[in-house]
Amino acid sequence: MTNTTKPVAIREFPVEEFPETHYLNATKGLKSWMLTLDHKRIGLMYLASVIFFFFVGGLLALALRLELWEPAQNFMDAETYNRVFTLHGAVMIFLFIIPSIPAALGNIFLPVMLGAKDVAFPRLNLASFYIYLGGAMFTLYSMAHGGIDTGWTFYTPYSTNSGSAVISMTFGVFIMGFSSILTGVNFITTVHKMRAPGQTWGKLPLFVWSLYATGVIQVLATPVLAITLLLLIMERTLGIGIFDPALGGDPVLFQHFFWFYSHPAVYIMIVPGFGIISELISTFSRKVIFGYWAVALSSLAIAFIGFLVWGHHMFTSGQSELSTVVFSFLTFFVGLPTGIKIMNWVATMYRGSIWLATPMLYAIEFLFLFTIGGLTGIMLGALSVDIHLHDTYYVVAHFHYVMMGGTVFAFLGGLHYWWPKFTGKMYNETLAKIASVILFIGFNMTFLPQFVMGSQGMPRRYFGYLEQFQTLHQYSTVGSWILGVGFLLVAYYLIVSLVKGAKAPSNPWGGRSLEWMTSSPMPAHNFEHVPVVIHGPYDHHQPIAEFRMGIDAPHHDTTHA
Amino acid sequence: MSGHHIIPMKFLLGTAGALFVLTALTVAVHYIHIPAPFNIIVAIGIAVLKASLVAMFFMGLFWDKKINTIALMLSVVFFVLMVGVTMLDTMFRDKPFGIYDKAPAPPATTSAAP
Amino acid sequence: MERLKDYFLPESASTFASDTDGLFMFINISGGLLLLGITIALIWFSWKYKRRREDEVTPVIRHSTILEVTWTVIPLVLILFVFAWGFRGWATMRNAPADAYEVYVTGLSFGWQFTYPNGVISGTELVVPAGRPVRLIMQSRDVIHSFFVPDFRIKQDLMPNRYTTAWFEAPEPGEHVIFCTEFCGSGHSAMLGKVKVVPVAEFETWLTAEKAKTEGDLPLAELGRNVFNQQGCMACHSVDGSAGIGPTFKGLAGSQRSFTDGSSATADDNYLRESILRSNAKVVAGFAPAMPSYQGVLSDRQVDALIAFIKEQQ
Amino acid sequence: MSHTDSMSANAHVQHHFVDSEQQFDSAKLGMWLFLVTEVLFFGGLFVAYIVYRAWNPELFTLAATQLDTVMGGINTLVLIGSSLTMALAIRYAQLNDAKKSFWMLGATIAAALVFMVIKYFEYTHKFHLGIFPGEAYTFTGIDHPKAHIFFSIYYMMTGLHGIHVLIGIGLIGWLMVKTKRGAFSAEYYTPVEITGLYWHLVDLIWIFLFPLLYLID
Ligand code: HEA
Ligand code: HEA
Ligand code: HEC
Ligand code: CUA
Ligand SMILES: [Cu+2]
Repeated sequence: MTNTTKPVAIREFPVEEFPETHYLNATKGLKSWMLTLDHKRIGLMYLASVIFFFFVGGLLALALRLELWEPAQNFMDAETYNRVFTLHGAVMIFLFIIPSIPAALGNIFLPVMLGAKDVAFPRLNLASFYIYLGGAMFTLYSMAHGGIDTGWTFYTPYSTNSGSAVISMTFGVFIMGFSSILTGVNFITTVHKMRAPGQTWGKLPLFVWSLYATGVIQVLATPVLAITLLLLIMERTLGIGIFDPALGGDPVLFQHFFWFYSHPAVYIMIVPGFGIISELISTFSRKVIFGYWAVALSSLAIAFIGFLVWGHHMFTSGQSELSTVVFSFLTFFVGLPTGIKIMNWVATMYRGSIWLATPMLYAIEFLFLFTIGGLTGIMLGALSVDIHLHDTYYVVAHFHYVMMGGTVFAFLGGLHYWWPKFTGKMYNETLAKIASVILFIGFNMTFLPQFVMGSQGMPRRYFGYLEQFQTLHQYSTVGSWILGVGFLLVAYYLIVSLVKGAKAPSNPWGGRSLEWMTSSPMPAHNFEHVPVVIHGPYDHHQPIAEFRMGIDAPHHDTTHA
Repeated sequence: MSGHHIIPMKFLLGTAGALFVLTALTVAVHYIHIPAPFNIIVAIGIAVLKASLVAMFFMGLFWDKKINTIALMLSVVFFVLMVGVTMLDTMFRDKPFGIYDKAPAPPATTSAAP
Repeated sequence: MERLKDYFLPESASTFASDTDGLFMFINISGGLLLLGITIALIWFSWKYKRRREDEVTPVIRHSTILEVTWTVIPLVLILFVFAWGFRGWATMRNAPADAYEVYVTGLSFGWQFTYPNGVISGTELVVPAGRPVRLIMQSRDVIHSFFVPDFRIKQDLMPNRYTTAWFEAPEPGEHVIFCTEFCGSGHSAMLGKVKVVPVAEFETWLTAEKAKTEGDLPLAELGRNVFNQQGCMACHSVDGSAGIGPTFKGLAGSQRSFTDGSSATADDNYLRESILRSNAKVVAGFAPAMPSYQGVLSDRQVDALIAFIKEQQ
Repeated sequence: MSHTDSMSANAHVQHHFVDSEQQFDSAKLGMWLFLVTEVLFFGGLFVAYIVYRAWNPELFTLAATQLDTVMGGINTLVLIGSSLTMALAIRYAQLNDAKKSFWMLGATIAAALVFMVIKYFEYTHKFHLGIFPGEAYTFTGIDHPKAHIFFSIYYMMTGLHGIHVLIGIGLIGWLMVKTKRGAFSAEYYTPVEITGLYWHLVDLIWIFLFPLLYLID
């Protein structure tokens, strides 16, 4: 059932006129999927994988929370607990959140938004998917073979001594790094070289801008992770002594290597989310985005500054005092471009025509949650305070607010926004709204208490804890159940929509970027004819027909190509 | 078309010749034993020169689209940042800030283990 | 406001705690105001500009330099202020007064050891004089640990290859928990300790008394009891039959032990010796291999003393 | 050398590109981006190198005496020569001279093999002395507690570089096969061009490795 197909004042493709074949049924059979070069199918396979791993990571999180119901041992022992939180962190970071928006939603929509038929290197794109799967296999293998208990940060010398499956895990992550790099290379090239006629830099949708900035980070930072993990593997197998103090090495150097990647990586996680939010806010306010260039370029600014602040994870590590000060100082500057984005989004809503459909609900929840997450990041950047808060649940709460409240909520927003486009089906709007609210409540219930616990001194990665924290832990655990219910509901109505959802129109939300100008689901080559772009992607004041130049008027095409 | 520039023979041979000469030079300089910081500076200076020759003429950046040069420069810039910022730590570990003028005790020498 | 602060933060028991707390509250409040502003705007706009008709048109407002500058400069001022404040507080933490009393701290998986200038060693319990700055010179014996006393707002990692330092001054007597906050293995969350702040006079007496305990020709079992307390064995082993992180010592000697690898052995002297020196050679069933190795830490006499002490616990 | 009519449907143009120009430019940019990742990948090792050298300058001077400057120097010249032949291979491909292009590729591989053989002798000589990476290090000729770290870094850097050379040999071999089959022409020589870029980068890295490892005094 659907009630979103309201009568809209703008002209669009009638559903009945959609071509019979589209990218989902253009070719059939398992092989046509396994060997596909179509960016949409690859994106879809990525989407299925990341959602699968999100559920794996989520189940591990539920197990964690259950164990923390009581201060002492509950149903798993310390060693299991340590393996569970490590896997939770590693699965969520490397298997879920890093590929989530770029490789899944980005893959499906980036070429469409540019008016291209595909990404620049479709084969690399497919390769990147299989490399990702290969890396995931190693991760699962290490799960089965003893697990790994180092935390997702793999700090030496613990990781060089610990008897767990460190090598297979880090090797898996090493491999996945290449998949991330290939995605980045592909996207940057695509944005540079594959834009449709008229699609100038100033008319790129902000989602594309954000994927571009993300690509830059992926290309510049991920190789360093690769070499770090390679050195770690060598440290374990050969004892090369660069990081292991027992052999004359320096463990703090490892931390530099690791965070040189992993701090910029947090912007690989969030910047694509920013891109989605820009799309949502403009479309559902039916209003041109406020400060287009500010929003577009601040992504690049974040990408750049983000490379200079990694040492804020190491304030207590024994790094030199000089670098501690420099890192703290620079850390705050990431807040400026981020703040600019937030303010521009809010300003976009001013005097808009706001439709609180599910994606917009997620966008608003995102703004609230991410601002909390970001401001607590500022708290952690402040030297004297971070000395107290470092490695406590305050940090845990901070990063769940930015990653779960930020990226995951943006991801959900994007998923709902584009769902009609790539599946061709509508979902149940009422259930979707209910689920969104449940998730919002559950999320805050899970992680707000963690701020308090952390400030009170509850350290992270603790299997057992002092009795005084029990109440707050229990709130948090109950919250995680609410989250679980919320996600089950989401899974339910999305599956229902696939099975018997109403046919989606081409442009259910009144968007202006190119993906809304083609049929739902898109044709195998995205557009029947090469589009010609004359207006910006947020020019809601221009007649919709002018956004369809070249697309539904076949006589237009080749002359412009 | 810039991407399809055919590099003239004289550039290729000239570049190779220059590279051979510079290699010989850097080895020669090694045997002269220039004092401490300058030997590294000279060695790296020559290496950078050689690298630029390769990038410009063998790899054709001299004639190519600017974006490719920008990409290469970007990698160099970020590499330098990585080195520079890491060394803010590794080179200054034992130099605490004495801002409150309470001289910190010298690093302990005896082991804590009994 | 005070109530809020008391709820959020643990007792402030060191001289610099209140400065950290001040900054913490400042960021909370200014951040809270920002968040409030944004939230109000979000809700207000969503309500006020809710779409009422399908063909609504919106004004074209593309940018405003004044606004962009405003919301860059205000945060800029804020962050500079916050940086400066955080820096000041941290600089105090980094610079111990010259007359500070020095204690060596050793972290080991999974326990703490505090060595005093006169050679006294105290396991898990750091006893310090009130009202006097104490400087900790810290080192780890194996992996990285981190010394965290929430009540003091201090935290510092312990490295295996070099010394790191921290200092604090606790004005009032009292007891404060020590956490290990760098993940170090299965016993990480059990790696607890205690700071006991006592009046100066009491501290002096304690120090001399401890010194006496390790000297002279104490009977073996009695020396064993002292070592048991000082080395922190009691953090994991009880003598009353209750299981802790490790098995109890009560009735241990002479009993039949079974191990995680399925084998078993009688707890004779050799077994006890091995368990102490190379504790993870045989791991008792039902327990994690969480015990640190005391090889090179305890003298032969101390090990003998411990064995004698364990044998007494029947 | 402007390209032919942009709408001519050349066989090698993949369906999603408008013309071969776009395809060529994309391939090249893609390759450059990949080279960026290579620079940072090796960059990590260079960081380790620089940090340890700054900590233990005396060690690096001592240890470098164990490296054979002559062999290293010859290898440098060999690689530069191979870069030249690679560039020539591209040039001949652009000039539609498949035969010469083929031989130039062959020469490049030959040089790469010479490089690897020399490396092999360098390595075996060191193994013979007991200079192994990491804990296996047993050499006693260098009186420094961290000598093994220098050689770990040495082996990591030259080893990874060597792997890149091997990969390059594979790629160029594949190009030779394709050239023989007449796959490349002035119209389409993208694979030769981008493999060339890769090969030059391998050379570039060696240009830095050589003075940093062999020429320390
Ligand atoms: C998506 C991921 C993500 C994002 C976006 C961020 C964003 C930020 N993070 Fe976070 N962070 C993590 C993921 C992320 N982080 C993770 C995973 C860890 C822990 C890793 C581990 O140890 O396991 C961590 C840990 C972490 C630490 C280390 C804590 C510790 O271990 O002691 C610090 C310290 O400075 C920090 C700071 C910041 C800052 C300043 C930002 C900034 O980018 C935030 C910017 C946003 C805002 C500031 C809000 C919006 C702005 C305004 C409304 C304008 C007004 C602003 C001002 C007045 C400043 N983070
Ligand atoms: C993208 C990143 C991401 C996400 C989304 C999450 C999501 C969650 N995390 Fe995660 N977390 C991390 C990244 C993330 N985490 C990282 C990096 C660490 C640090 C690890 C380390 O220290 O090394 C960490 C650590 C961490 C800890 C600290 C552990 C410790 O220090 O001891 C805790 C504790 O509460 C926690 C809880 C949760 C919870 C409750 C969720 C919830 O939001 C999860 C919600 C999801 C679900 C509830 C799944 C729904 C699925 C179902 C209901 C399945 C039903 C299916 C069937 C029945 C078939 N996480
Ligand atoms: C951090 C916790 C911890 C500390 C500190 C510790 N132990 Fe243990 N100990 C354990 C654990 C856990 C076991 C069981 C696993 C094993 O056998 O290794 C154990 C086992 C033993 C055993 C074998 C017991 C049996 O049931 O067979 C002996 C004997 C022992 N410890 C002695 C000591 C002595 C003596 C000290 C102090 C000098 C000490 N332990 C300190 C955790 C600890
Ligand atoms: Cu010691 Cu954690
Ligand atoms: Cu960070």
